[in-house]
Amino acid sequence: MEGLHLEYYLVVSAIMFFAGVYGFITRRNLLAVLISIELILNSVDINFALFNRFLFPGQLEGFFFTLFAIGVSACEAAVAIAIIINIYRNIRNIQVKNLQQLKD
Amino acid sequence: MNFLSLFVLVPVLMMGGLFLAKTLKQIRVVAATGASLLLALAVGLVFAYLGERAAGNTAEMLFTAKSLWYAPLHIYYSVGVDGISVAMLLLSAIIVFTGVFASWSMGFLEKEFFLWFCLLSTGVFGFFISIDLFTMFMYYEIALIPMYLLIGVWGSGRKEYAAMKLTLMLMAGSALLLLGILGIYFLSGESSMNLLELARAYIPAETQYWLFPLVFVGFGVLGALFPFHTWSPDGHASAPTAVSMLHAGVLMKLGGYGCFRVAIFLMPEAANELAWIFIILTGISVVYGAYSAIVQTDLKYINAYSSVSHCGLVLFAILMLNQTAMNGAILQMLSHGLMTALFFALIGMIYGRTHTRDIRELGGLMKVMPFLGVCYVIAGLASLGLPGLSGFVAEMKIFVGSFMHADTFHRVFTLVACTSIVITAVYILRVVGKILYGTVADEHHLTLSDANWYERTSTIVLILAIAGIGLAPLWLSDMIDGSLLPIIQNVKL
Amino acid sequence: MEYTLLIVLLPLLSFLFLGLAGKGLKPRVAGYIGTIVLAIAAGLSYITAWHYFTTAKVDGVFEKWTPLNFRWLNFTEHLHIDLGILLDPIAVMMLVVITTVSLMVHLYSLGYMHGERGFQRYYAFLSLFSFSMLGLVVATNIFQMYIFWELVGVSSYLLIGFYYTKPEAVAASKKAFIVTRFADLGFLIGILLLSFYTGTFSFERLTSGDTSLFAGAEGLSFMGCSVMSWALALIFMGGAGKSAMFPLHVWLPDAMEGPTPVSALIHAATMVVAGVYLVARLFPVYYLEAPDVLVLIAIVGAVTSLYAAIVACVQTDIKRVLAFSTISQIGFMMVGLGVSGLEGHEGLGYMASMFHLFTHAMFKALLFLGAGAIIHAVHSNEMTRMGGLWKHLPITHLTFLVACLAIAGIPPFSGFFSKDEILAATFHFNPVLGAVMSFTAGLTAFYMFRLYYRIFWNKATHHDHAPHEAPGSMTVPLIFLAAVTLVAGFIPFGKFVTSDSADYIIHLDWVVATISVAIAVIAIGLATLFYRKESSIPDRLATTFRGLHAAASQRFYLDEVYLFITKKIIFNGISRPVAWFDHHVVDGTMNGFATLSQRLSGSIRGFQSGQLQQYVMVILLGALLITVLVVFI
Amino acid sequence: MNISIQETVFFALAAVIGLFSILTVTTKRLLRSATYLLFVLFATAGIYFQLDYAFLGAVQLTIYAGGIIILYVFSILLTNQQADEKLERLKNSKVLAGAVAAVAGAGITLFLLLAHPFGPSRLASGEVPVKAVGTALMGTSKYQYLLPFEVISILLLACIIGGIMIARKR
Repeated sequence: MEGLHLEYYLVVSAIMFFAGVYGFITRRNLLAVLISIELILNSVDINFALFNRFLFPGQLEGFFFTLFAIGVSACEAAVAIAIIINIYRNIRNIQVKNLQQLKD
Repeated sequence: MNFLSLFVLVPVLMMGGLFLAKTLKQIRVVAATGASLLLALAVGLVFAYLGERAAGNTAEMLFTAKSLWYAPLHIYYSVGVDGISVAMLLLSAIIVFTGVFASWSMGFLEKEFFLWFCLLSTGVFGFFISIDLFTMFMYYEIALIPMYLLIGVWGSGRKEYAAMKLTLMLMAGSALLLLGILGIYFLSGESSMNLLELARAYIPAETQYWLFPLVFVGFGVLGALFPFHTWSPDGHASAPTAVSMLHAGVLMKLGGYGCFRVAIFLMPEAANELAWIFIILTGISVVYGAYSAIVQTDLKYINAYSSVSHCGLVLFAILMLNQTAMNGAILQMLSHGLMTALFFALIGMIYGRTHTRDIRELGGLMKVMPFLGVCYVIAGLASLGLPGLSGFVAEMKIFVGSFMHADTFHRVFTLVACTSIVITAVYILRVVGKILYGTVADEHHLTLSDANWYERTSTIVLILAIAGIGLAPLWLSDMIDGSLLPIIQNVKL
Repeated sequence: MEYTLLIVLLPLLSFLFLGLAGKGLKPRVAGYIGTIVLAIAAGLSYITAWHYFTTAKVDGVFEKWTPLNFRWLNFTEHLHIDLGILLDPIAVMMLVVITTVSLMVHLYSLGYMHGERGFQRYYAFLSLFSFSMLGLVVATNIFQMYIFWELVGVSSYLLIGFYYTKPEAVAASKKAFIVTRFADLGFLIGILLLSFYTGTFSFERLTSGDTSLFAGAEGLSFMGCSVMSWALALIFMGGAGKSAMFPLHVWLPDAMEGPTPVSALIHAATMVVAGVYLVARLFPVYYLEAPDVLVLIAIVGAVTSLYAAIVACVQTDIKRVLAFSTISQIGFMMVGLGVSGLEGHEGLGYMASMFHLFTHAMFKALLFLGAGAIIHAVHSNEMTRMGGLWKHLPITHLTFLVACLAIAGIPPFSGFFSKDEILAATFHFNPVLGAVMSFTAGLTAFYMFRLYYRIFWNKATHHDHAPHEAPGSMTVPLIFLAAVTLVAGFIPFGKFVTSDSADYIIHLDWVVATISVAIAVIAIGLATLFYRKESSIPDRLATTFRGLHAAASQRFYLDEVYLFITKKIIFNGISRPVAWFDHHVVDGTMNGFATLSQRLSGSIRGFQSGQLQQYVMVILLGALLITVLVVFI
Repeated sequence: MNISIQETVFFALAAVIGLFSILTVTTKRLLRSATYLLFVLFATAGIYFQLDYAFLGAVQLTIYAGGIIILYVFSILLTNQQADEKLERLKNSKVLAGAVAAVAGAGITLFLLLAHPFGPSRLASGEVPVKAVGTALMGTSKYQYLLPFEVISILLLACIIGGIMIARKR
């Protein structure tokens, strides 16, 4: 356990986070975008747990934050997917670039 | 309550009256009454002014009054007139009067038309009576806005394009102008917007050098300064008759008057130094407008380009900075205002009957509508500078005055400008020959009627005014001369 | 002398009355009103002339009278346009000439224009013209002259275009106005230059011989000529335009589209000599300040005169022949002025020129009115439709013959005296010029008699109904003018009108007189040979000199040159490109600005795309930027 | 060099997370993307276990890996006619822009992370007892989370209702 510093974990989560960001920006399918968001959320969850465990081992704030975040992301995924399915039903397509009706 | 404020008040009251008016007849009565009242006021003002001067009142501005309306910037509603503004007010009143009669049978939305028309008049009259820089600017804007709607709604042809173009270009001009005005206000060191006080203040020469072009171009856009004139042909061609009349007749004069009242009066050093640039531009305007007019086929375009040429002459003369030429410039404003209004009125009447303005489709109208034909010839002769009509007086004053300039450069440009009298003759006679003489081009035109009473009223009033200036110019030119002195003295610093 | 004002004002009133109320009047009444007014004016002019010339001379010269002069428009304190009346010998002479010819024309038109549509308008225009022309000759200053000069131009325009439904008439009126307007530009610039250096418009001051007035222009020159020469040459250009001097003469032949009496009044007797009058008016200035311009005037006059005479020989339209003859005769007058001196005996040319102006006005008006009577009778302008008319139109024939003899320079008709003196002055000035002018005089005799024979003799043409003599209102003016032409030569003109207002005793130069009469007689003889009877000689000559004949009958292609300049150069070469430039470049730039700002706003609008991903991207980059800024700076 | 078992596990998890995160966002097929995400989630759970947050790991596995991914897979199958349909190719410039933004962001973040001194950071040992977690969830005093727990539950309820409302056929 000696060698495993906080930074090791943070690097992993950072990579995950920016992979999510990349996906968010470049993906054109709504579901793919949503998957990228899951990556981002996940990396943040890890960070909460990490900081709790490494820096404030006696407490549980980070732990609970992660717990709740997982719950919230579950909600988010459920609602988002519901919306996506609804859109798909209306326009038979879930490409971002085709979703212009709201704009104009 | 100052008697000058009536000029603004009457149009406002007219708007109130129009608002209440229900039937077409009531609308016409309100419009005609108001316009006649304005004309009477203007004539009264001329006599009152001459009376005051004869009684020995030598103040720069007469009938002054002021009241503060925005203290932080020292903006006053302050009014007053000198000979020049009196002349311009008279011109505006005549044209508003005749404009009302020229738009007697608009056909649709008369009430709204006259409402905007009155707002426009308010702006115009307010501009000429103001001696506060900002109030003047405000009235200027008031005069511009209705134009957009008047052209856009009641116009013909590519009216939306023309209205948009006109408004945008004039607005761009007034943006420059606003910059200039604020510059003058803040940099003169005189915390006042009053023209007379500002004229006494000293604006440093370096500041003048960049303020002068701003103000001059700002007003120049409205005065059809080359190359900012292109709104004018499209705008005039698309506007309804009365609006063309008011626009070419009065609104373009706002530009000339502003250049003169604000740019030259307040910034004499810069005017002396930078005049040459604008003399070149206006010199081009004069000749260029005339040449462009030769090949046009739409009556209104011909007249619009001729306006570019004639208004160019106004700015040209103003920049000569001597009394004779400036006097000529003011006379030219009057003269051009009257005759171009006459032209547009007549074109509107012809168009109303034949439904075309293309000179290739017209011909022999003299036989069909002799009254309009004769009036058109008179307008044409006035435009090409026939002695006895107003154009000649103004042009001769300008040419002689400009030629007296000590500088050879200016004299050479005067000669260039002189050539416009020949080109003017060419395009005027071309049109007259094509549309009035010869055989009737379209047999449907044979059954058309001549002018009716309201059309006759408006044309006759205009012709009388044109001939009046042309036959007895001395009183007018003397009235203007008296008021030019302060400006000339300022310029000759 | 205040009544002279009436001479000018009466026609104006008549014009206003007929112009405004004419429609309500019976045509005949309108005609009578115009004619009576003109008769009064003519009467007043005769009284004026009598009064003026019988008043004793002061120091041997006629005084200049200024019965009226008021300020009309100020330029500066010293420079102002006055309107007034200046009477001096030439002005008085012109008053007489104008009112006489005008009265004759008014009278004649009662018959000639009878039944024409727009009769009232016609008389209104005639009155307007008379007013302007009278105002022109009594002008006290050069600017007043310019004012009336323009008015004359407009009346001429209106009268040429009287038959406004005829396209040729409209085109001709336009051409006349524009060509003269172009010349007037020169006049105006000349005035500007002149007044700039002298500070005055007044004829009295300009012609006073006071050279200090011109001190300002001393030593200034432009392109090798002094400024004063330029000014005066430009003023002459104005005169050349009105007087149809080569190459500004192109409008005059076309102006014949107007009614014939108008041609007689305006384009033969009065308006076209305005240029001569202008030069005569400013003669002392020309002589003292710019003698080189006088030479120019003489040369232009000679060239014009010769050119017009040649062209006149081959025209077939009788009015055109007369028009070219007018141009030629005015050339004579110009030459007379050009070769003249100022003082005493030197002033022969001036005197002769004025004399010729006077006599020419009479006999040329007579010719035109005669031509009018002929056209009235045969309803055509073409010589080919005439011939053998002498027995149908006896009065016209006789009066026409008188006029022809006068213009050919056969004594004792008036033309002989005046033309002979011009020739004498020219020979005195330069023999070559004199020879040219003598030759021209010969040509004149030739083409006039060609005209005469082809109208009245030659082969008779068949007419549907026999031509008959004109009514009394038309023949009376003819007889009157013929009488004047017969006796005018014996007027001791040198007593009245001379360059220095002092007496000039005319004594004929017998050598010159003999030669010129001989030439005239030979020319007439030739014309008789060619045209008295039907003959093949003219045709043969025409074929022999085919090129020359064709060129002359096409007026040496000058009209084509003008057409080229106006159509190709001004219209297509300048105006169209300018309009194109305006539409595409200037307007295009403005529209370009509009498009540009539209594009710009379009691209700014792109940032607000509503695309979440793009927003995120930008937010991310922004956050990174801020981080970098906070951390590293 | 002595590599403990802990380290070995960590590096294995790190490798899985890094590799599959990137594959998730770069693969062309949507279904594969979801599968890679599943692997990443499993690895994350592994990290939680390593941190001795066994409960968290369990939750991660059940909710995320078990629930959400299933949801994704279903919706992918529902919305795509062919589940393995390739994703539309993007313009290179956009991909490049995204990549640059991501790499730059990652670079800066990593730089900051590594440059920042976190102080004495040792991985504390000892399992967090589920009983402690339970009490903390059920209490209302300081460091106890009943209120957030209830809020989350209401949120979940709202989501369920909302999801049904939105997705139901009209």
